[in-house]
Amino acid sequence: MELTSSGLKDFFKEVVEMIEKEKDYLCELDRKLGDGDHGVTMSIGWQAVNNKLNNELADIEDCGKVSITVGKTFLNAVGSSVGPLYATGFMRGAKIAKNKTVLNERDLTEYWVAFAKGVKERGQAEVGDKTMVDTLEPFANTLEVSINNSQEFEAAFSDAVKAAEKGMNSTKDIISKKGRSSRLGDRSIGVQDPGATSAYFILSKFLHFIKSNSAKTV
Amino acid sequence: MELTSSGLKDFFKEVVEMIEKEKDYLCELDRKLGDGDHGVTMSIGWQAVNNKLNNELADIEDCGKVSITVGKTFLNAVGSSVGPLYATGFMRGAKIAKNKTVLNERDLTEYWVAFAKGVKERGQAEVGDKTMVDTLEPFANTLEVSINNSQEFEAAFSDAVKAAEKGMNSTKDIISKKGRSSRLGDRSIGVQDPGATSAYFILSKFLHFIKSNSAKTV
Amino acid sequence: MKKLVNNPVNVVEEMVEGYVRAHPDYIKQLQSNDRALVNARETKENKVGILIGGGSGHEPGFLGYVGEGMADGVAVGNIFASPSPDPILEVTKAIDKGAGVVYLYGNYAGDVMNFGMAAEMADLEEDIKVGMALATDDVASAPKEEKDKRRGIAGEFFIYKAAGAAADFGYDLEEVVRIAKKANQNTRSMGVGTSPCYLPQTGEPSFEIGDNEMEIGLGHHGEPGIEKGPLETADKIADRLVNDILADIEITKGEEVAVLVNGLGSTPKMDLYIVYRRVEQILSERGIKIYRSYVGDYITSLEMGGCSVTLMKLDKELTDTIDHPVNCPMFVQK
Amino acid sequence: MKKLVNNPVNVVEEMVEGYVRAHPDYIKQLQSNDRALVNARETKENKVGILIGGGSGHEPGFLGYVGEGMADGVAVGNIFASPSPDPILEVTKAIDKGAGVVYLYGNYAGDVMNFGMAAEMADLEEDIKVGMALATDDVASAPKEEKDKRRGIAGEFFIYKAAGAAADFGYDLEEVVRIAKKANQNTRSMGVGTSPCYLPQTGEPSFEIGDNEMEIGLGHHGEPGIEKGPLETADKIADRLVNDILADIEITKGEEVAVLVNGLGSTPKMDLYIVYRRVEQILSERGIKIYRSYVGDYITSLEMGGCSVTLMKLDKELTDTIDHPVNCPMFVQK
Ligand SMILES: Nc1ncnc2c1ncn2[C@@H]1O[C@H](COP(=O)(O)OP(=O)(O)O)[C@@H](O)[C@H]1O
Ligand SMILES: Nc1ncnc2c1ncn2[C@@H]1O[C@H](COP(=O)(O)OP(=O)(O)O)[C@@H](O)[C@H]1O
Ligand SMILES: [Mg+2]
Ligand SMILES: [Mg+2]
Ligand SMILES: [Mg+2]
Ligand SMILES: [Mg+2]
Repeated sequence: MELTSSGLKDFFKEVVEMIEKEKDYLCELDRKLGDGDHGVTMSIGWQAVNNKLNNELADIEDCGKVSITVGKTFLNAVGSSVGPLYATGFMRGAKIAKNKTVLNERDLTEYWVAFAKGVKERGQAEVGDKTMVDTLEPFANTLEVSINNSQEFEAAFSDAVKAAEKGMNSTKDIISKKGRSSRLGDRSIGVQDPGATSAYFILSKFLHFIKSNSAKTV
Repeated sequence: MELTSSGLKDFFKEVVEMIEKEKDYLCELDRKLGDGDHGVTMSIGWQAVNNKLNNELADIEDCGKVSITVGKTFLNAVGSSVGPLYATGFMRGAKIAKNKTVLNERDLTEYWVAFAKGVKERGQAEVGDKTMVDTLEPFANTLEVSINNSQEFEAAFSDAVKAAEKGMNSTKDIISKKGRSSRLGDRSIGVQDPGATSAYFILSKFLHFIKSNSAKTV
Repeated sequence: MKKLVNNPVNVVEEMVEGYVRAHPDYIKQLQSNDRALVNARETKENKVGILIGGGSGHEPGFLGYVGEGMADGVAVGNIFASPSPDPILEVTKAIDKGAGVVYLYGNYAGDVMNFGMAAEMADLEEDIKVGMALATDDVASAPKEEKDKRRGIAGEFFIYKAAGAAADFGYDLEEVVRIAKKANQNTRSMGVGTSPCYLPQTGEPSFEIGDNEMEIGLGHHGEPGIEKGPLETADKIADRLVNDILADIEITKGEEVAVLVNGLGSTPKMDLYIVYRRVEQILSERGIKIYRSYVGDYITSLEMGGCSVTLMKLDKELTDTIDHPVNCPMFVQK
Repeated sequence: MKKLVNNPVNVVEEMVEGYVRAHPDYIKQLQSNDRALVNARETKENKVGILIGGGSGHEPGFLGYVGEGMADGVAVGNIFASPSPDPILEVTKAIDKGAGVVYLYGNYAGDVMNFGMAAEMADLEEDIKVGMALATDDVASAPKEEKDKRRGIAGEFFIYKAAGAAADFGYDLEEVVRIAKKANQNTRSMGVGTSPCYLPQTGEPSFEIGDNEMEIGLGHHGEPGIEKGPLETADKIADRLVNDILADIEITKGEEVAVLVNGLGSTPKMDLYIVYRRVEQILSERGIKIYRSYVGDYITSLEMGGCSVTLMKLDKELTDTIDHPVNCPMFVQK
């Protein structure tokens, strides 16, 4: 499979919609661990992205340009913790997608691995710190391994999303070590990390997208 | 009957107790018409009076001195609207009681009439303005008339308290013209005036006191 | 109701004690009466003394406004209750420097009686000349024809500012009273309440209000206003308040005003500036110039929710008083 | 939750607009980014620029502290969210007068990343030297051994004050950073929360708390604290806060401190002064001298209930910064 720039933009639009739906749930998780705004922040950021997609980006065909604009727009609209984290992810992805109007399976693998590594580097968090890295690192590791084993992108991405889900779930049972919730100590146990959750939602949205939009993915 | 200075002080102590009991009710009335503090104000004032009664006034036998101290103490402790009003009442009463260790029926009549007139003069309110004057003026008028007719103080005072009660009840149905509640217009209808109520309580407490303490009233 | 207090009966005493200890360079308590506070630096000889006062629970009103450029002393009442004549008289004696003392307070039955009694005593017993100016800025509290029945709310701040400056300029008692009264004549306020405050001693709400309601024109002790209405947006509220004010006092294109958007206690500054934004738009549309703006908690009602808007129409004389620097514990203007 | 707002999505934009219009002599918005505000009067040539910032909802923090003697500019974030690098960079460019810019902010993951990215961009793209000092004053947020993990709360005010004065004294970038860091090293805060605030967009409480509970050591975004406990008297709360602070930093008999009793939003000044009263008693008992006290809403969390106590241990250098006059829209000191 391949993903055109318009496919990439459609995916981002589906993220926009998904975030609106999950907004309250993400806020609820953050209320228990942080300052209760993760859903609001994601919504502000993705609404800004939506605006760009419908305007400046409407005719842009360079997947790199699309991805870097998504990252920067998200960052400028939200700041906060997740702004630099997700923005760095999309900007690292953009390096892979630079000057490409179509992303092939290899590009997409590299894109998402770079995305995950970018977030980790920006936040300096490790697996087990109860952050989105708990979702993203196992996801990226599995994606690389599965691709090397099976060569089939959709199946490999599906494995990776399963690993992401496991990672996300694991945040329930650990004590937070990064971000606002790290001050909670034991009181953070039992609640799933909001960032780990939103990261999982984005990845699983991508899986769903490539499965159901084979028409758009060349 | 006659009232000794220690009888007068006992009466004031019963007012102290009564106010503690009625405090919440008086606040509730004031919440509907004013700023909700009438019971609190009365309590602060009468607690200060109580303190004087148990200390400085413990050995004072001059009913005038007792009454003026009650008025001044009440005023200094509360300020507010009812401070000057009730204080003026007790200070005018004190003029009648000056240098007397015992108050006879004539003194008592004059005392309470001066009390009512003092309040009215201080507040410049008329009957029908929805204030304590609605209680006090009919009370004083009836007391004077009944005394002149029957000569029997307790019966006359009983008539007067009935008139006071009627006056108090009348405040329910009128629009307020004085004090905070005067800004309410029509919205003041239906609620009994807190000051009219506390004034009635004091007068009816005095009636009850002279009825049940004939031992102390010489 | 959750308060950070000890015994609710002692809130005023303990607040005053904390206040005096927090700002010993600014304020001192008179030995004669612990509800009588005066500027820690002596009032200048021959300056007219400015005395303010009223109930507690309106902080920074009123004790927060004692200092250079504003009041010389304050008489502190119980919660939402006028001080008694005693502390008023003690402050009067302490701050009179031969030029007399001006009492500034809001038009409430209790304050009128207590300040009136104190003024009589100052005259008769102490031979001190006393002048008075009452704040009657709340347009919601009585019709236009009966301005002298109106209560004073946040506009008192401008009256303190005007009189405080006039006294500092060295004007005599009559002049200070004239300027204070002019400030009052030129000042109009109106407020909305969204949530009540709770009297410390009763724990009861000062008024009842539905989840989606606001009280239009409420008084700052929780006295009900003109009407209850559905909770509106900040813009609609600002429209209502400013329009009611401008229907009451003529301010024409090109004239200047000072603006105060006052929080009642628990309304965030964020909300106040959002209200201010619309106030400024309306005045701009009408060509009314804003000379200076004050946005914040100037005269509050414990933790009440809501705000008021105040406009003071300026002429040269009042503008000078607005510009005059102030140095009080709770309000400083350079 | 009742707010005086229009569309909740626009609260920050509308607040900033109102703020800039209310105080045009003090503050202006940069054309390049409407979340970038700077002092209306140009920063002096060769003065180190002071840049503050953080999420909105903490007013007067942070935009209220731009002015003479404090910050030269502020980057304004969304509610309780760090500003992005863009407005930080724009302010940096506007206030750099050749001597570099110092960033002052609280130790939050988001702020660390965004200010960090902006600093890199200022260095690489604009060739502007940037120094940083983070507030880590909240003793409740991490053990003593890990002070650099602690978050910044109301103590940021003292850090602004110290750095703002140092820059005004003409010190260079390294000196300003040194003094800001020393201020932070000498500053400890701890707070209690009694009622939550409500995010405008969600309408949800920032934390849950029972009718008779308080949250000890909560953060000023509603982050839970050390423990929930029964609501205590003001004296007991002050005891807890001051004792935890004094267990964390040694302040011996005869040493001097600056004190800040900070309200979180809806706590009346009355309550704050009652808390202050006890703070003063404890310090007096220990022979610690209070050099100057600040009591009021300095860094808030919308309409959150509760307060914090901050002590800054003083030496000659820090005392001079405390004395330095300030003239900001929301804070003036003569
Ligand atoms: N250093 C970090 N590295 C990775 N993720 C982080 C880090 N700090 C915070 N996060 C993520 O950010 C999420 C919180 O995001 P959000 O609520 O939007 O921001 P804020 O904490 O500024 O309110 C956390 O749930 C966590 O997953
Ligand atoms: N001018 C007046 N003359 C007589 N009574 C008055 C006057 N003004 C107020 N009152 C009485 O005072 C009562 C209110 O007292 P209180 O609540 O203690 O004082 P405040 O109004 O200062 O809070 C009213 O119910 C009314 O009876
Ligand atoms: Mg958050
Ligand atoms: Mg009352
Ligand atoms: Mg009252
Ligand atoms: Mg946040």
